[in-house]
Amino acid sequence: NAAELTKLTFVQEWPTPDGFWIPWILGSKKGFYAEEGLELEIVVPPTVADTMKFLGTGRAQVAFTTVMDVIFARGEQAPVTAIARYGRGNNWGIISSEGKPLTVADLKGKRIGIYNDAWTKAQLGMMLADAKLTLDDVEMVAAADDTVPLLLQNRVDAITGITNAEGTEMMTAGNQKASFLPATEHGVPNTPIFMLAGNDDWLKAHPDQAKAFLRATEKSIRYAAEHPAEGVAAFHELYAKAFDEKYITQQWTDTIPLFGAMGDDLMVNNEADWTALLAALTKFGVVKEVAAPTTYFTNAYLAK
Amino acid sequence: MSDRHALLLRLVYPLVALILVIAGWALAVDVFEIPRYVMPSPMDVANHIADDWPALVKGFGQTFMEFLLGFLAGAIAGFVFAVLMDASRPVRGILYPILITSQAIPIVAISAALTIWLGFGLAPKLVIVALVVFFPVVVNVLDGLASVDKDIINLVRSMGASRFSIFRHVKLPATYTPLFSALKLSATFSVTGAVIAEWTASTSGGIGAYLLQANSRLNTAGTFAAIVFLALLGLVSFLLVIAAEYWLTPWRSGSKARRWSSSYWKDETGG
Amino acid sequence: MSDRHALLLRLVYPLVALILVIAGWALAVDVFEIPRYVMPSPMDVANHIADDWPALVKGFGQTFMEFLLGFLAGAIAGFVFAVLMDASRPVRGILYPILITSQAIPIVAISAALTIWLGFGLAPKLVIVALVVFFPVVVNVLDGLASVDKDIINLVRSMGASRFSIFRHVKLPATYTPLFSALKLSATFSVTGAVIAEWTASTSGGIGAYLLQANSRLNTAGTFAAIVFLALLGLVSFLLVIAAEYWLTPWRSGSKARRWSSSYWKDETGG
Amino acid sequence: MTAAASPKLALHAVTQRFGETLALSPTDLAVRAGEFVSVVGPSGCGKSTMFNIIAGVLQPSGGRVLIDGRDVTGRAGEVGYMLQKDLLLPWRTVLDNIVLGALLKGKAGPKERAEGVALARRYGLGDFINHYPSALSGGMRQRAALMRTLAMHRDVLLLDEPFGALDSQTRFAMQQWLLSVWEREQRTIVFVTHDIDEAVFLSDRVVVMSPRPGRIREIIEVPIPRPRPVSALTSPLFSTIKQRIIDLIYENSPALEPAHV
Amino acid sequence: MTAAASPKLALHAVTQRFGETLALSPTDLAVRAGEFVSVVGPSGCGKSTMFNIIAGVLQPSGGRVLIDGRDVTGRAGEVGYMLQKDLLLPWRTVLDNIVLGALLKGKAGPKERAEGVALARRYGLGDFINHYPSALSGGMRQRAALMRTLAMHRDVLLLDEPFGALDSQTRFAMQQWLLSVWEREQRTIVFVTHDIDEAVFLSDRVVVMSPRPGRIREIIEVPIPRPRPVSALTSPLFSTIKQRIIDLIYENSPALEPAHV
Ligand SMILES: Nc1ncnc2c1ncn2[C@@H]1O[C@H](COP(=O)(O)OP(=O)(O)OP(=O)(O)O)[C@@H](O)[C@H]1O
Ligand SMILES: Nc1ncnc2c1ncn2[C@@H]1O[C@H](COP(=O)(O)OP(=O)(O)OP(=O)(O)O)[C@@H](O)[C@H]1O
Ligand SMILES: [Mg+2]
Ligand SMILES: [Mg+2]
Repeated sequence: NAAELTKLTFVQEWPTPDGFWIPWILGSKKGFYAEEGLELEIVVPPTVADTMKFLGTGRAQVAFTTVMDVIFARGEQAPVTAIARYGRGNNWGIISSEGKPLTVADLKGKRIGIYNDAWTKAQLGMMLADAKLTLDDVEMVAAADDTVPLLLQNRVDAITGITNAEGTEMMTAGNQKASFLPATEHGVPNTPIFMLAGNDDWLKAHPDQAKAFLRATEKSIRYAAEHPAEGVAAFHELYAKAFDEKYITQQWTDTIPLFGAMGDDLMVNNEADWTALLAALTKFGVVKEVAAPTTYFTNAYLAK
Repeated sequence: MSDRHALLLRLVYPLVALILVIAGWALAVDVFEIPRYVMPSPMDVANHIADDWPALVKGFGQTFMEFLLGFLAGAIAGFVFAVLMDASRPVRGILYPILITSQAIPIVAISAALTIWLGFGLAPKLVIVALVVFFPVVVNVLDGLASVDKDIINLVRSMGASRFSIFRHVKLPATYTPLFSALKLSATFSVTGAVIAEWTASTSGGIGAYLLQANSRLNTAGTFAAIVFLALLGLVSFLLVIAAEYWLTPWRSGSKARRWSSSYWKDETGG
Repeated sequence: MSDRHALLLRLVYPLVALILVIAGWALAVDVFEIPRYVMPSPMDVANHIADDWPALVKGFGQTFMEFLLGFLAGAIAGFVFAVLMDASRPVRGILYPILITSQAIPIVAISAALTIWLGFGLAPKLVIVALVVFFPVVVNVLDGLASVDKDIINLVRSMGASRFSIFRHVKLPATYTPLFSALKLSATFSVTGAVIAEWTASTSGGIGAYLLQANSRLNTAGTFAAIVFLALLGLVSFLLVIAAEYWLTPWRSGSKARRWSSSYWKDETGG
Repeated sequence: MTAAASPKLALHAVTQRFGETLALSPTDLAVRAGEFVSVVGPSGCGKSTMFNIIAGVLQPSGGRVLIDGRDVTGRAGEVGYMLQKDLLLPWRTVLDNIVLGALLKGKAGPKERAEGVALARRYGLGDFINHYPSALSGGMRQRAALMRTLAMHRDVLLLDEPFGALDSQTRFAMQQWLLSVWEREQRTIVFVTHDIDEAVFLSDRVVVMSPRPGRIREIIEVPIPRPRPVSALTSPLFSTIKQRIIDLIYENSPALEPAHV
Repeated sequence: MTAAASPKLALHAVTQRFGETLALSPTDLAVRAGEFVSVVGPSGCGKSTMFNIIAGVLQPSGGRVLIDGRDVTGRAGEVGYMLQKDLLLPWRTVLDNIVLGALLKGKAGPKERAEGVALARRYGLGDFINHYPSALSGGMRQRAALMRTLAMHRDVLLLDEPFGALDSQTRFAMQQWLLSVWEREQRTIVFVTHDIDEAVFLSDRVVVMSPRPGRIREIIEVPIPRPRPVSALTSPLFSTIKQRIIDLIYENSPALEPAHV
């Protein structure tokens, strides 16, 4: 009956597998997608920006991505829309070594390891503004793959990142509980970072598949949150020992709380979040012009 | 005796090289107290390889196939291109600058476009590996074609040879030597091409994907295990090119045609 | 007359190439209705370049400097290495397999470690660019050193030349031709090396960093503007190598010593 | 012109211009079947140009080339042609090089190969048919090149300085061998050389050419009886003929200053 | 041994073994100052080996080499040495190639260069001093190589088949030129060649060697008065000497079969 399954290409947010992916990996294994008549083809993009290219051109029907990528893609007229959120709030911020907490004002003149993605400079700018600083007041070191070793080797004073990736890594590789300076406490709206998005043409043509995809995904998230060990095992089965088992386990453990209470609104996008984010982006000149908040997302494919 | 000795030396040197590299590596990790997340010790890597043997071997097979098909495609395409460019001065004059500047464009910058056009399958990966081999092959084969002695061409023309026959018997074989030197130079390097190709948009896991995954989250033992397999792959590909050269250009390695080749004359009269 | 004509053709072909590439690109975007976020039209890119001219030019300068210093360092290191390897059979036997397999290791895999050791300054970038040039230079210079006619060595020995003098006057100049063919092959390619180096961990913005940033915002016009500048950089580096070859090996491009060179004999007696 | 009424090879007013320069002014020549004719003359007098025209590789500016009375002007493949460089294909065995004429036409079957083998055996390369040319000495290579020319089965052979690159001793042996081949195979040979000894020793007639513009200056008969022993090289008749040719060549040429070599 | 009591160059029982083979059996030779001696003999008879020993590039297995009575065995830089290949450095101008001996010692100053220029002018390369060797014809290159040998200021010149690669006419001009140089510069020349005509035409004495093991078979005087005109080449005395040498070389050698060329 595998032949009857509809294949969906699901493109990920960046080139390397992450613990975040455990829900759809486990869900595929448990047959949650097959129950909905779907089969997921999980594809990784060459760079973070290519996710939206694949989605926009219809090479992929659905994507795991970030809110900023959706906004930039829409700015370039790519036909993509956010169809669900992944996580509840913003756990991005500045990470420094254990025992060396920093305030925003401390950052002046410091060297900070960053990534060259859409999101980092936007939020860093907002945070620095909180202490009347600008991006020119810090020295940014952009790394291609990982900033954590730079911090562990004291090559930088701080790095940007999220608690359940860089934070986790500080723990597993550096054996330390990193000091974390949350962005949300310094002028950055507390809105979700990660999104599930769909290709507009496909959404219009196959609303049922979209709904089925989200139903299966929601079921997967709930199941994976309840059975973390099973999730980690499924991840390992797929990606062998290219990963550090300790890290993935820790990452998924760190990720589960970010979904908050597993209520009915687990994946529902909320207009207020988008309005706040777009307002901040406009204020800091990250994007030139924005459309109405509701044009970026839809909850039409989520179960009511 | 002296031949045996030479062969032995040929095997001894790479072995010594291997031992030196491993010893130097172990020593460096030890003496400079390099942390594990920067560089693992040889033992760490050996353990990781033993642990994850099936996945690594499967990845090796996958990457090897990508390398092989892409390498062949690139070599053939480069060869055909060079022949076409050789046939016409304007074509050569126009394509040459394009080829040269194209080398400065990082493959990663165009890999998304490639995937969008060619899908997530093998095709874009082969194209990327092929691109690595393409340029040196074109340059060297062009050189080879241009260096054919005009007198030989005149001679075979005087024997009534057609244009095609001249190409087949004189020009074509003259390209083999430069062709193989291009292939040798790019053999190991196109393994890197295969790795980059796997980063392009991979659904399936070769060694390149393995490396990226391990590297992304500081699994340095995994990263170095992948590097070891890539080095092995590089060596294998280099040896494959050497072997192909040995078989396809017998006149360069021996003084006599090989017994089973079509051009070997077997004496039926038993002279 | 014919010389002028040839020079004109030399300039005409690249121009035609440029026009063809731009026309083909514009046509492709138009006919296949490629969306802007996958590939911009030439006009979009031209507009972007005009808009962001100062940043691009600054980036170009930065990347060009990295390329130039790294390229020189790699060429010199490769040259010295080859000379050392040529001097001793065991050294050659041991280093050769290491060099070959090292080519299969993707630079990205070691770039992070390089940054940790060498910091964020110019050093790791130069090392990465240098690594790209190193291998072809070693291989070709070794070839050149090995191909020196034994009779010439005997002759200069019979003239009472010292070992150093033989190296300086006979062996060294014999490496120039293969050296430059290696440099030509790797000139444009090492621009890619500079880009990868900038991606690894950079504080200052070269064109590679520019490309990455533009790419991350789905700003394809910016990405392609960076690619245009990289292609330009590739062309410039290739032409630089050609020019260096012209100046350093005058015997290959002309039949007479240049008037201002030290080996030119100026006739004071006015014969 | 001492040729018979129906010459094997005839040139009628063959002319060649390269732009402004007249490389070969209208030239007539007739060669009898089975004759051995040498062509000598200073560098640039048009010897190779004449050969290229006869071989059909070069279309003359004017005039006609006849073989057995047929007009073959500008037609390749009618004569056997061999140059100073042996031009063996390094990627082919000696046997394949010998049967190259057939190979080029795609019809080098067992019959042609067997014939090539027989040729190689007869003329002392029997042990080398499966070797590549790189394994051969200069003399052996030159012989293989001549066999390639013989295996084309053309009545007329044009040999352009075939032994120019050989040292004197090898050259001497090759001359002996060429004479034996010529006698056995009954071919017509036209032979270019810079070596006057060689020209006189080998030929029935020696064509002396002079340059600017290239033309035939005189044709000299060599009435030394065959077979010619080594001692013929030092006979008075030989010396007389040689002196005559040297005079013809150096007579009008400017005094040989080293600077113009 | 017709040499004077105090020879310029003397070999005493010089011997060379390569492993099992005796390349040169104990050899004695004495050459007078200002003499022109040629060495002929089949390939492999040890001519180049002998030269390498005299030039000090090869240490003999036994025996001594004396120049003006001084023992110079195994010492390089005592004689001028020139081979068949011109071996000019392509990356040096003709002038630099001529003064190479000084260049190699790091003392090619204006004086040495001016002298090189004078040499080039005197012998017909004055217009080419700033050219690279690739711009020169074969004959000109050979002359430049000889000037390089002359500029070393050695009394004894060893020339190993210097004209072997030239065509007959160029060769003839080069021989004339070499004789004029020799007469003017008063050097002692030992000259290897395969061409018997050349050996006889140039030399005061001809050393005939034979192989397996390499040794001197006979030394023949050439009493033809100098200067020798071209016509000397066809004189009866010339023919007699030539015939004698040919006999010596071919006498004991097996009949020249083509297969063994
Ligand atoms: N393709 C060509 N284009 C222009 N000039 C040519 C060409 N081929 C030959 N020539 C000229 O024609 C003249 C005769 O040349 P050719 O090669 O026939 O002389 P040759 O007698 O064979 O000389 P050599 O003894 O040096 O081989 C020369 O002046 C040469 O420069
Ligand atoms: N380096 C060497 N090792 C071993 N054998 C050698 C070496 N050099 C020369 N021979 C041998 O010594 C003998 C004499 O060689 P040599 O080169 O002196 O001969 P030649 O008279 O100069 O010959 P040709 O006329 O071919 O130049 C030959 O049999 C040769 O094979
Ligand atoms: Mg000619
Ligand atoms: Mg010799």
